[in-house]
Amino acid sequence: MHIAEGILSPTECAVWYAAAAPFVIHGARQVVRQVKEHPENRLLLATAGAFTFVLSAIKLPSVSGSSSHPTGTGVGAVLFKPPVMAFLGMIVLIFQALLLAHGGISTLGANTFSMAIAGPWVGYAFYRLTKKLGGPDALAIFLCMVFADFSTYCVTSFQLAIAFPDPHSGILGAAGKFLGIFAVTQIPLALAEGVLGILLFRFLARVAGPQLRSLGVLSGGADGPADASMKETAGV
Amino acid sequence: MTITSLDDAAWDSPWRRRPVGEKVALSLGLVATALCTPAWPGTLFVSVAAAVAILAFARIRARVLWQAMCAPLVFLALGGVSVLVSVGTAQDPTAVWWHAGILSVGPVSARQAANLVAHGLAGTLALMILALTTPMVDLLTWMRRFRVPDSLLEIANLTYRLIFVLLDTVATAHEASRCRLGDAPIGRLNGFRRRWENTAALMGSVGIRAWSRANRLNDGLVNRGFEDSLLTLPVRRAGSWRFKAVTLLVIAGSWAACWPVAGRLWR
Amino acid sequence: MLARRRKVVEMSEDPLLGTEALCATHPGRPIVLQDVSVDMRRGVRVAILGANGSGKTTLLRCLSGSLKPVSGCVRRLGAELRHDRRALREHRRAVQLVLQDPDDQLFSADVTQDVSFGPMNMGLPVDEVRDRVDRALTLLGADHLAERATHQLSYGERKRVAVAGAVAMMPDLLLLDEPTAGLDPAGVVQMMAALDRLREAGTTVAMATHDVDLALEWADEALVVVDHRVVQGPVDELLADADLIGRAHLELPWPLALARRLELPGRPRNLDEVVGLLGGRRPEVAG
Amino acid sequence: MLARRRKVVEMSEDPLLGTEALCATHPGRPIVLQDVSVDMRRGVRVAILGANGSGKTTLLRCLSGSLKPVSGCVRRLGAELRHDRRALREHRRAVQLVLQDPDDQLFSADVTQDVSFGPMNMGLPVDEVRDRVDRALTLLGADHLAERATHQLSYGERKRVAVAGAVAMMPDLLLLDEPTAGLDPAGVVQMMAALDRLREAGTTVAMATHDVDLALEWADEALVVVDHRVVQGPVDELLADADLIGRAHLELPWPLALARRLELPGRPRNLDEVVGLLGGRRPEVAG
Ligand SMILES: Nc1ncnc2c1ncn2[C@@H]1O[C@H](COP(=O)(O)OP(=O)(O)OP(=O)(O)O)[C@@H](O)[C@H]1O
Ligand SMILES: Nc1ncnc2c1ncn2[C@@H]1O[C@H](COP(=O)(O)OP(=O)(O)OP(=O)(O)O)[C@@H](O)[C@H]1O
Ligand SMILES: [Mg+2]
Ligand SMILES: [Mg+2]
Repeated sequence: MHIAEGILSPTECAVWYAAAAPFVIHGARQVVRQVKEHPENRLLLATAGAFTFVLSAIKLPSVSGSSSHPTGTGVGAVLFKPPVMAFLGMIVLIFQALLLAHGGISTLGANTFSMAIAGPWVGYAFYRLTKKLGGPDALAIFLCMVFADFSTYCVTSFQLAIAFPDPHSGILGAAGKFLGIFAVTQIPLALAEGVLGILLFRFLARVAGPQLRSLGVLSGGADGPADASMKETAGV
Repeated sequence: MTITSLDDAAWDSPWRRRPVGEKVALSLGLVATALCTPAWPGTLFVSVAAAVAILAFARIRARVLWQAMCAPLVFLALGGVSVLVSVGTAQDPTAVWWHAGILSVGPVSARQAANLVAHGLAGTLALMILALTTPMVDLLTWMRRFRVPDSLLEIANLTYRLIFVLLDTVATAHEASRCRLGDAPIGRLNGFRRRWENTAALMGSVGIRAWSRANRLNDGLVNRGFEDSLLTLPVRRAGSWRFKAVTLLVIAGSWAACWPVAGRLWR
Repeated sequence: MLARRRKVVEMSEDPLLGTEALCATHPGRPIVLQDVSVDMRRGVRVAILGANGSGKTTLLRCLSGSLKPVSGCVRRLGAELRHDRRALREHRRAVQLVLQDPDDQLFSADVTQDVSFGPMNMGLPVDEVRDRVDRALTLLGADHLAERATHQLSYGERKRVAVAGAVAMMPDLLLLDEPTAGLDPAGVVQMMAALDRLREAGTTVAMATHDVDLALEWADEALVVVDHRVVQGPVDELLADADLIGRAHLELPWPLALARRLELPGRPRNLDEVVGLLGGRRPEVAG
Repeated sequence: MLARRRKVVEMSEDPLLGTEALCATHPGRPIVLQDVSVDMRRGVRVAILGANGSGKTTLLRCLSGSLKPVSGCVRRLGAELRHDRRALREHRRAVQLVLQDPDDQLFSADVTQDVSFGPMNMGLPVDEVRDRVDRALTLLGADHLAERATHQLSYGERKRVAVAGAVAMMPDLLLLDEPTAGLDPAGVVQMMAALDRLREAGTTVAMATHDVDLALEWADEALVVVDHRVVQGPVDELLADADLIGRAHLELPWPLALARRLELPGRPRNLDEVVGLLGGRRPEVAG
């Protein structure tokens, strides 16, 4: 769910850019550092970005026949940690704006904030929390995906509500409207992505178990920083 | 629209060889005009200017533009409807045109909805000037001059190239899966459960292939002398004063023309 | 009109799969195949030849039902293929396509699981699936691989497993996109032997290839894709047609080239036939 | 001992590149190449042959410096290659490797930019780079592609651009991994013509290939990778060795197979030589 070009007022655009900037700059710093230490990480990060983009070419199965696409911010958060995702997410959003006409440049700040910052951070928080409480991997991943999508959807609805408050019931009423309208597609999508996440990680655990363990995604392995483990997997 | 049709149009467009800065100025200048001027008549001027630039000067086929606009139009329609219908009890029931229960449509919400659609349409059209004439990579190369760290631009550049490689992989893997009934397994609810598993397997295997592809591309680049930056030849482009002048004229004109009609310059 | 009629009559004999005035392309591209009418009959080995980018893969994708033609149609056993889910499911049980790169179609961690992917989707009982997997692997001469992890296989082994995955669905017609590309010469011989076994087991095989020598030796008929159209005919006849192979970016296979240079009568297809033609004069040579 | 000595003396004549007792493998795998000593001399066309997974690509990667041997070494112009950044940079100016899959080395969105990558890394002035890019594309017969988007190219075109990227670095030695795989027959002829032009321009070329007919026709020498070792020798001699080609999963190229069957004297390498050998008897045949 991307806010289209042009519909936020200049002030709001500026505010959301300002809100997103620290996260993106932080992420970009980390990326620059990682790449300086390991030039080959460039390729892996680019692949992650491309993969996130390309996910929108994969249709999710549905009973009804309507089509929806996974957003994949949850997967990214687990595999690459939220700061890196803030940067990668913004790149992907620029690509989506210019290659698919989804979203826009003036609304890039707002979209980055909801999709590349709020989503990954909230999803990742749920993931860590579940793991800390001793929950199973599958649950952690399910909650991560669901809440990454869910928070994105809520933040977007509020961003729109602030821009277009209801004449009678104000911002809260408008938020209710947007939440209601988008719920039709976004809640099933969030749940679907949660399920898909479990299946995906189960598949990966069978096919690429050791790599995932070294990334610290599956239990029973070292919980190293993303860059170190990326190097390890690069050698496999 | 396929996932690459905007990009294909951009590569084939006659404006491809124009300096990126000129196209960015025109496109983002119009976006800013659409954002800041009063919806009436600012967005109309912007929409017309953008459409003329795209269809008449950059010679993009109308079909491509229409396909590109489909997704944003759906969003604008949804957004427009949700803004148009307001909820809650109005203080003054005569001030609304229509109401049913807590839902109502009145002049305020109608103006808001019209604003949303007009701004959105004009903004998206203006952005499409850039999207339909400038391949992403040109833009990224151009951004070097703003002292964006090279490694970030290089990641973006590689992302662009890998998107196409991965799209191919996704398409073929998807097809291979369909050939073996991966999308239509037999079982309850059209094999609902297996379909989900098959989708996960597809995503997973594409992910793993993407990973190994990244490693192989890295090897390939190291072979060619890659150490720490991905330097390539700068592209030569000839600027045009006429283009710059027209850009300035169009933007300033749209802005100025708002004064007599709307009585103000800001939205 | 008359020619068309004759075609229909001929097809009704045993047209396992065919196309009728098929036009096909990819989204946003100019036309790739135009007005293509070909047919594949039971038991007839077909080689699909043509330049890079001429549309061999596109034709195979239309035939397998995964690409919907712009106009015209694909016919299986005389009946037009519709592109709805039910019809496609039926079609795919009968016609299987194996793509060029085995990595595109190996989805599972181990070989048995992967070969079982199709039969499981067909909703067969587990015992039947197990049986089919075994038979498919045996036919391809790959039973020793059953327990191995997919990512540990060599390229040639992955290729055989990919074919086994299609064979396990027991199709009437197996379409292969460059099944020998990237294989070492011994691997090519093995793959061709496997295809022969398959044929004996009742599966008709068609393949796209760039190897004209192989096509001449193996195939009965050729489909040559050239200038958006497809020419169908006996493989030795088409491959001896200098004009056609020039336009299709092919080369003369060596037995035909040799026969032409030596002005031998007939169209030898392989080493044995060349030797046969030259045979009378062997003692002289040895002398 | 004596044989070894002779080898060293021979190498000192003009050993462009060679290995000495090289052992190589990939992390976590058993040994791939063991005790390999080969050399490539200026102007000598070398074909590298062997089964799938035998280690052809591994050998090429060692030679290009991108894989560090476990023991033994690579020697360029007699000097041992060290694997530090400076030495490798030097090495890569002289020796360029082109991988099999062009998508593994094309990273840039447009062709000119991509071909310019190597020369730019060498720190050449922009005009010189532009010049080299033009010349490389011309040599490969790909100048019409200069302005195109990489991802819009066909497979054959991408392959040529990948080779151009290496040629633009003007190496002394160009190593190619299966440069003709996946190309249509006319594309193969073009690629070989481009390699001939390169050779005339002074670049020595070596390539790994599965096509024994092509190797016999094109190469002067062959390196056959078999059982972790590499046998070096004249291509017609090695490819006529039934024991060796059996162990290496190769097949007899057709001119040699025909010569053997007809018990012709000598080892013809291509159609012309076969015709030449059979030539005396042509009138008879025509009669
Ligand atoms: N997914 C696709 N999207 C757009 N165009 C495509 C796609 N696949 C193929 N094409 C185009 O369709 C044409 C035919 O391609 P196709 O793959 O059928 O050729 P081919 O004969 O199989 O070539 P090759 O011998 O290289 O495998 C080419 O011009 C190609 O660029
Ligand atoms: N990156 C890698 N990691 C681990 N093992 C590898 C890697 N690359 C190759 N191998 C293994 O090394 C061996 C030699 O592989 P190599 O690619 O050199 O063979 P090849 O002769 O080029 O085969 P082909 O003809 O199929 O290209 C194989 O057993 C292969 O499985
Ligand atoms: Mg093909
Ligand atoms: Mg190899």
